[in-house]
Amino acid sequence: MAEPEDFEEDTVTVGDRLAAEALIVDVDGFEGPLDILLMLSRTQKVDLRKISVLQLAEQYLKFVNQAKVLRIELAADYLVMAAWLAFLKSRLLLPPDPTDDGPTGEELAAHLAFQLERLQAIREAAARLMARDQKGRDFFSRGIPEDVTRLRKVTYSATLLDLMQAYARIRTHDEFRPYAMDRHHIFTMEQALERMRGLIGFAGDWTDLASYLPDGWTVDPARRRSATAATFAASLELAKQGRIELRQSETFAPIAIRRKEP
Amino acid sequence: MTETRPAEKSLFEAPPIAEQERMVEAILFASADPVTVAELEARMPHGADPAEALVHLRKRYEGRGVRVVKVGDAWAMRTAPDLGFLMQKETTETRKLSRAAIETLAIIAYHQPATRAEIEEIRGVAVSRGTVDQLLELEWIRFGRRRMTPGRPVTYVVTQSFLDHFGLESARDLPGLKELRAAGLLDNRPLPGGVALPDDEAEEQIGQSELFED
Amino acid sequence: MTETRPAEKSLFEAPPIAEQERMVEAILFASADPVTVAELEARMPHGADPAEALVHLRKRYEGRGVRVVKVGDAWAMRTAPDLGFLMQKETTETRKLSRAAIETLAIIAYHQPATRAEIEEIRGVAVSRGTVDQLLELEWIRFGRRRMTPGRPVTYVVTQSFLDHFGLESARDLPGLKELRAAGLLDNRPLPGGVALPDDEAEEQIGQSELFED
Repeated sequence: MAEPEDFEEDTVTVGDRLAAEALIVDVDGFEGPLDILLMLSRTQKVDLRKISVLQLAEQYLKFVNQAKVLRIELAADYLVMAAWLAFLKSRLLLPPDPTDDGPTGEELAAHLAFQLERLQAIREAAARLMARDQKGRDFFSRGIPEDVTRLRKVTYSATLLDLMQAYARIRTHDEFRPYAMDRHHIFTMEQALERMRGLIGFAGDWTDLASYLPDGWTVDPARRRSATAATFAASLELAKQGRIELRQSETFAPIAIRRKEP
Repeated sequence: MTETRPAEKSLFEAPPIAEQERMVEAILFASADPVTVAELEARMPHGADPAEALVHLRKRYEGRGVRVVKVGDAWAMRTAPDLGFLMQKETTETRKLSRAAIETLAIIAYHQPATRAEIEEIRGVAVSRGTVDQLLELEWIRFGRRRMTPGRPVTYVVTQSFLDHFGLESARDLPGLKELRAAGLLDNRPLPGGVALPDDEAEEQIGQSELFED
Repeated sequence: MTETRPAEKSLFEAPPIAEQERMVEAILFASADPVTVAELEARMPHGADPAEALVHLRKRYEGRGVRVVKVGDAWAMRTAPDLGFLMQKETTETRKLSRAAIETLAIIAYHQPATRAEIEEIRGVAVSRGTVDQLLELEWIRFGRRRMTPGRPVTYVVTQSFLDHFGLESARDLPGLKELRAAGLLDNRPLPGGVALPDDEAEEQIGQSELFED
């Protein structure tokens, strides 16, 4: 953002300040930074094509600074615009760097002026459009359509919105399915516990824990990982309960379990 | 005071009869119900004589495709009875498509070519025969190529009539989920961790899945 | 056999143009929505020339309380706008459009086909939820062809209902369109030094010239 000396009060007339304060109070009523810039540009009272972008940048930076003083939270895009305008200002004020092949300050300024002019023009066009005679207000269609009722043919209608909403309804419903579908590849500790409780009765001797993985869970890597983790957790639980003993000869060696005689 | 009189008077002076005739014409055309002379008088400028305007208007429409007719003690405009045969289109009754039908249609439009099994998988319920028949009869869907998978199932695609009805140039112009959401046509419900749908991946090769991921 | 020939022939002989004019009058009169020439042709007897009948009919209704107006490639009868003051009873309360919706509509109309990104670029703010929704629901805009640029974004164009509502014969008749074009304000001018999108520019030109073709 620009340096504080840009905002010295003595360069500001009372009228400017009042205008800026009114702007800030109204900030919710504006539709983004471009809207504010267009509004500020009107205070220059010149044709938009002759607007001083440098002056406009200063007006905007002043506005943002005053919002800060008044502790008004500005949305991020207002601050992004402020940063960009500060950059533009430096480009306009400093002599061009011959090694920089980026756009010149003048080019950037011309583009901003174009954007403002374009927004202003579309607003005027919108106003002219809405000022036209409108159906149902200035002119009217037939009050009794479908006048003659002789043949009756049923047609079915549906609008594009119906179609899209129907699709969205099904698909969003679908998006929640993976929650349930994912269980498909997850072997829970409860399942593992239940399975091992039934099997440890036969584990009189040391047996590799891996042999306790359920059928169908040993090939697919994701499933094997889940089943191994669950079975291991279940074996810890059973060891804690004093029902089995665990043994591992060295780090990363297979884990073996054995029924603990009561 | 006296000076303003003439101006006031002219303000309330009835418009020329030709103008009154235009007014009656416009009112009768736009009204949903027949209009009485008293009602016309109430709506027209002060001093107007709708009864006389009606006489002129009625004469003007003699022998035309439209007539000015008396209905009880009110007036209305109606198409000439001898042209009733042209009015078939005005007598069609439109009904809303059932939810099952619109969902089936939406799935076909977004996933075409789609088999019945695919429709059922996406909707999560069986598709009744009547639903597909209705869409075929409406000429919104037609049979596509058979799928080269076991059983060689029939596929469905949407038709030109479908595109015409829904004002689309191609089914590919239908917005995807992301775009529906961006356009606010869809509740912004959070995706569960952005889990990729396996269906979507499979479609990548055949259908219009670029509509969903971009 | 030979005796029936003349009867058969007369069956397929088009009715006199005055009669065709009556038919067109009756059909347009009965319908609240605009009717295309193709539709008129389909409904009228074989060999009829609705386009010519329309020329006569339009002339006949000049200056009347009801007018024959062109809406895109269709025709409709509408009351004369200067008589709107008589119609308070018929006036339909139109939903007040937000400023955002009005501007979005104008951008789509003047720039069509327009993408969401273009609307946002011109307005300088995101298109809020519900704005496009509302315009779609009013059937004033519809989806156009997807733009052939990265991401293949959906485009929006205005509809026949839009033209009908604002009494426009075509999108070319939008107020001030020529001036805007001449001033270069409909050009898609990228930010200097920003990423140039040559495809986008080419597309833009096609889109705008389309407005001036048909």
